[in-house]
Amino acid sequence: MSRPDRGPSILRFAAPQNFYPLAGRLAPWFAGLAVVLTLVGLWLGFVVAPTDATQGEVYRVIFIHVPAAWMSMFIYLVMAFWSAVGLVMNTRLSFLMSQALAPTGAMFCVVALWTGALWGKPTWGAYWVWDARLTSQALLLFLYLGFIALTRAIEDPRRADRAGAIIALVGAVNVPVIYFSVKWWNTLHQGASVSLTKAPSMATTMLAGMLVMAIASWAYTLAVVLWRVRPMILERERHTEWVGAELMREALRQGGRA
Amino acid sequence: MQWESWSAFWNMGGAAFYVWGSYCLTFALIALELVLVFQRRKDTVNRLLRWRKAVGRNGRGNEQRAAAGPNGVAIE
Amino acid sequence: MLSTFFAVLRRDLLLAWRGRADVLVTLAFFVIVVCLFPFGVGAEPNQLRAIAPGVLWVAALLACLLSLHRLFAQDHVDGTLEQLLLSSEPAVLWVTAKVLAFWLTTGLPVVAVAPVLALLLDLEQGGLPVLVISLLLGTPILALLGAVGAALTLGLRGGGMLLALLVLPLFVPVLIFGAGAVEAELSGTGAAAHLLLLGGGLAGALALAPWGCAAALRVSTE
Amino acid sequence: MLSTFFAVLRRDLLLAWRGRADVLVTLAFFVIVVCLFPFGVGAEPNQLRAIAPGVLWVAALLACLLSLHRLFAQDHVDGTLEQLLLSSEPAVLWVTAKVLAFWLTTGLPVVAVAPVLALLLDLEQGGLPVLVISLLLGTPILALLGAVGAALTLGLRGGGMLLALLVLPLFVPVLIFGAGAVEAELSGTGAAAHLLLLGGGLAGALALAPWGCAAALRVSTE
Amino acid sequence: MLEAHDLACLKGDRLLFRGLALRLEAGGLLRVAGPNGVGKTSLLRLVTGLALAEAGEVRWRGTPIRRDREAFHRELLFLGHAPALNDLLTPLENLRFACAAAGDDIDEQSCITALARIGLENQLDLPARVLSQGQRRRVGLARLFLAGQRPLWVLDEPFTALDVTAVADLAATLSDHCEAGGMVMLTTHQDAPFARAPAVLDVGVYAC
Amino acid sequence: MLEAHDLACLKGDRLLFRGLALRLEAGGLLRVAGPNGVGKTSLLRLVTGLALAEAGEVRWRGTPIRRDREAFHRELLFLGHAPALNDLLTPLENLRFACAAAGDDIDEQSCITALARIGLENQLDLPARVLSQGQRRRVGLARLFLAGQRPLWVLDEPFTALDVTAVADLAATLSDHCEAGGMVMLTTHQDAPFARAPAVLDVGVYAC
Ligand code: HEM
Ligand SMILES: Nc1ncnc2c1ncn2[C@@H]1O[C@H](COP(=O)(O)OP(=O)(O)OP(=O)(O)O)[C@@H](O)[C@H]1O
Ligand SMILES: Nc1ncnc2c1ncn2[C@@H]1O[C@H](COP(=O)(O)OP(=O)(O)OP(=O)(O)O)[C@@H](O)[C@H]1O
Ligand SMILES: [Mg+2]
Ligand SMILES: [Mg+2]
Repeated sequence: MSRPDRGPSILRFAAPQNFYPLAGRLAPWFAGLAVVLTLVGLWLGFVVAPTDATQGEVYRVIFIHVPAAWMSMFIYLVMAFWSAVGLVMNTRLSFLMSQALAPTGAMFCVVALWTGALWGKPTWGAYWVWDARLTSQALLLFLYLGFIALTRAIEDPRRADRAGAIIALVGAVNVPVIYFSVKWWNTLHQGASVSLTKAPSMATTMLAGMLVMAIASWAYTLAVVLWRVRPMILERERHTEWVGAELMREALRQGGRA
Repeated sequence: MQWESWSAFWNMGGAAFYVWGSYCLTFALIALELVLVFQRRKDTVNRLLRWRKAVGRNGRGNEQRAAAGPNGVAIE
Repeated sequence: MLSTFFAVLRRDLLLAWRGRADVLVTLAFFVIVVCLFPFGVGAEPNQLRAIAPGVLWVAALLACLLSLHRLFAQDHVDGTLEQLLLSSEPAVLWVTAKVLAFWLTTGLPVVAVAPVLALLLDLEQGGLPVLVISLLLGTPILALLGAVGAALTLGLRGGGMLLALLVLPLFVPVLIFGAGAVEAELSGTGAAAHLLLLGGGLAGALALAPWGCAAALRVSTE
Repeated sequence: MLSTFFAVLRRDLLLAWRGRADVLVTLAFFVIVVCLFPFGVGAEPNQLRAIAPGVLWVAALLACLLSLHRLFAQDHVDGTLEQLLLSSEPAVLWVTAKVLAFWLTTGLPVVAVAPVLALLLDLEQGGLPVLVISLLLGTPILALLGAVGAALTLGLRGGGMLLALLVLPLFVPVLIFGAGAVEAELSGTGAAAHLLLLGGGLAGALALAPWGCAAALRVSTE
Repeated sequence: MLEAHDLACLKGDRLLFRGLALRLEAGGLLRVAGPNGVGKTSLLRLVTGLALAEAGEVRWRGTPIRRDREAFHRELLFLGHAPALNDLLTPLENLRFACAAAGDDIDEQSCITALARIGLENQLDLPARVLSQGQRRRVGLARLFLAGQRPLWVLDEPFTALDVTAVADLAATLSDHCEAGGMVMLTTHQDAPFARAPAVLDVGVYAC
Repeated sequence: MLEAHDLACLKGDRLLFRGLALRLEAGGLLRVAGPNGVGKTSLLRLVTGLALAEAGEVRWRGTPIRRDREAFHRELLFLGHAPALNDLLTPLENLRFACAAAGDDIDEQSCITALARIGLENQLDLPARVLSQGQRRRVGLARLFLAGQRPLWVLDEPFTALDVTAVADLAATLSDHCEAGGMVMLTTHQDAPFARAPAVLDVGVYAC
């Protein structure tokens, strides 16, 4: 280790060379958790949960739709949080975390939109209506895409970090504004003609399935983000000795396999 | 148990397209994301290994290149 | 302290005057986009009247969006921005001056012609004052938020379009309240609430955006 | 003879690939403009459906218009254009190659996503094929005519906006026939006449625009 | 006054130089030398605070420049590759704005004198767009005549595009500034007739 | 071979020069001299046919260049102030395209050799955007090594931003080209070690 490990126990992991192995060790556990919970959730959703009285079987989309929608919003908040931490404390790792989160957030956003659209066709008769919640979800996707496009378009990593952090924060300030404005806009024009028809008196099994799936997607996010951030750390820290050692180990592993 | 048979299960009460369309796309996207993540890892490691070989052990340039200068033009 | 502010403001206004063509053409763009609609949508008066506030607001937004890249691009290329960042005065000052000059030369003219175009689209006359006020409150927000985006995308390839992608989601609330104000007025609900919200947004943007923009500029030239 | 053509075509496609962001973001712009409309106009499905063909066509036109400045600007600034004009090959050749590459990287993607957006605006499904065909015929005309405008405004201050002003009047007929084709199809009149006219326009533009563009380039760099 | 320790500069994959140290005292004239692409421009941008060093630190009067940016920039004059001219403005307007933007309050007459001194008396009211390469550079350089109170001048290839007499004049101006206790740090590939031979910092020595 | 009579150049309302005549025979090396802003760049643009003279005419092998543009441009290589580099492309791609665009059919290997000869073998696959000033110029100049069959080279300030060794190399290359029966017309404010002293055309003499 080139740098001495300083500081209290938790902050120690803010140093990339400590975080890197930790991430490597944690990720498989989260991935395993995600698989198990997904299986449980699907079992609850498809086997235990009863057919919905009004919607029939279509409602089973809910077991991914709602967790995906929740995750997509939650991930943006986390992203903005790490960006703020990065800007204030000037820790490179935080920027990396927010950049590693973005693609997954965008992915969940697409999933929520897609499943919502597929769900909308049989229930509302159209794949898309300009409802407040749908619209703000679409705008959230644009916020993600803007963040990703901006950080990709900038070559200099330090500039990319900071520029991305700024736009993530600006976006975060705007998320509630967007949400409420869209909501108001829609109710002004539409009245109640379109609203999310909540499954009446959601059965506890349904709720349980949804919650299990939500935790599963949370675990999945952690796993995939940790996996994604690891090569990013290597890339950034490539001039340090510990990355050199890590790469040698990696080369040996590859050589051994070949 | 809700389902009379497998075919009833796959049919999803007539909503097969919507339900399975949702789940298929979701899992396809997740699979794609995982593939991309691991591919990126492999690419990065290979690229960095190549880079290290080119630049020298510590990322600091080996003696020969340092002496030759950045353009390979010897500096007197 | 304020001398930098006024130096930048004076210069940018002078530049706008020298490059009058630019300012006129932003306006012309606004006019043309509005006039395209009848061609695309068909000239049925009722339909046109119904979509008039929306079309006007969308066109104003696009006109603002498309001149945004001008805000810092030239100064970036010719090295002026570098010099401004090396100034011993705080960057927020001259950033604000630049945004103000930008709004005076693009936002204000758009606000000024909007009523004429509204008449072309046969908007009811009662809506005109609200249209103007909503534009007066809304276009500065667009300029302020857009400045942050312009600063972030400075010198990037695909910059202009990337800028559009970044700021459009931020512009949507402004558009909603702006167009909404006019429609609310026409439908008899009254536009006060919308206008108040726009005013609040403007105050917020004024307080925050210059700082964000200054930070973004420093990041972008680093 | 054709080696210059292919060299330029290959390079421009390579550049587009290197700057993928550019191409994607043009598309994103198209998408965003279409999505803005409901915010401005209101989300009432019937109204949206009625203006859908017009909005889509106007958005395609704007997306094309706004990427036009990319066509020669970079090459002009860095001196490549000068070198191309000093080439011993006729300029029409490489001008055509540049316009073709431009259309492949901006027009074609727009045509490709248009049907999806049409669904968002709830356009009736019968209109989709006509929409796509009209865009396939129309966007190359926009690119060809736009290239002449881009060449004329090269390096002028206020270029981008001046360009808009110059070419929009030329684009209007394309818009009318393009959006008209879809509306005619939906209203049951049949779109054949409109599409034929667009095809004729395309043939004419193909035959004339490259020459005009080459001449304009020579004038602009003099 | 100006010192840097152990500077390293990373560009993309390439570590341009590392362990670079420099020291510039009042009256010093430092020429940053080295072949093309060795990192001279990059070094100047680190020293002025326009870019962030990968390692090491730049100090001005003992304080790291990041710590007290404004104080440092009040005493610095940097002229980079790009001459910071707006094409629509005349040389006079450009110069006045450049001074005002930097925070100097200079009246019009002084600007006119400075431009005349650098040989642009006939181009005072042409738009900068039509100037020749050498004339464009001169407009930028005219600021040197108005920046006597700024001790540290950092110049990137100031002699580019200048004709022989202008090179001699500029060299004399720089020598005078050092004579008066100022500091100059510059890069150039051309020889110029300085009053005293400048100290040379060869970036190539620190190249990786 | 190349001759011009009675050339006049008008910029805005200023007549830069008039009555300018020049003549360049095979093997000739002509240096266009004069102070900044006298009209050297403007003259080169007239000679290459990129701009139109106010009066007078340029002839190549006896024919006015406007008359048979393509034949003239087949034998001409012009490198202006701007190095004609696209920032996204690598030096290699830029060079190959420059050759193809000019109508020369050059294979990749020759381009690599030319770039290596000019000192860019380590920069072959960097985007041109990140190159240093001197490296950018070098990419443009690499075309000289691939344009042996074009007799007339017109170069505007080719030595700008180049380091000392590169200046010497370039001067040698130009001398060789003349030796082999080519023609070179260039502007520069710097002295360069040509094998034979170039003929000098002082534009200042014809200035108005
Ligand atoms: C493209 C279309 C759709 C999008 C973008 C979308 C988006 C969202 C979002 C963002 C949420 C989380 C909001 C929150 O918890 O406050 C959500 C929740 C939900 N959505 Fe959707 N949705 C769509 C279509 C649908 C459809 C068609 C239905 C059913 C008819 C539906 C039913 C639900 C339900 C039941 C919830 C859970 C509500 C709650 O927990 O409060 N969604 N959706
Ligand atoms: N992303 C990158 N990857 C590899 N090398 C890079 C990258 N960015 C810049 N470089 C190299 O960094 C160097 C930048 O040098 P700089 O502009 O400081 O040179 P310089 O000493 O000023 O040269 P000149 O005399 O030509 O002006 C160049 O050699 C360039 O090739
Ligand atoms: N519109 C105009 N009105 C007046 N003078 C003009 C106009 N346009 C250009 N000029 C003058 O014409 C000259 C252009 O000269 P040119 O660029 O050919 O000079 P040069 O000899 O190449 O100089 P350098 O050595 O600086 O490159 C400049 O002196 C410029 O001031
Ligand atoms: Mg340099
Ligand atoms: Mg010149």
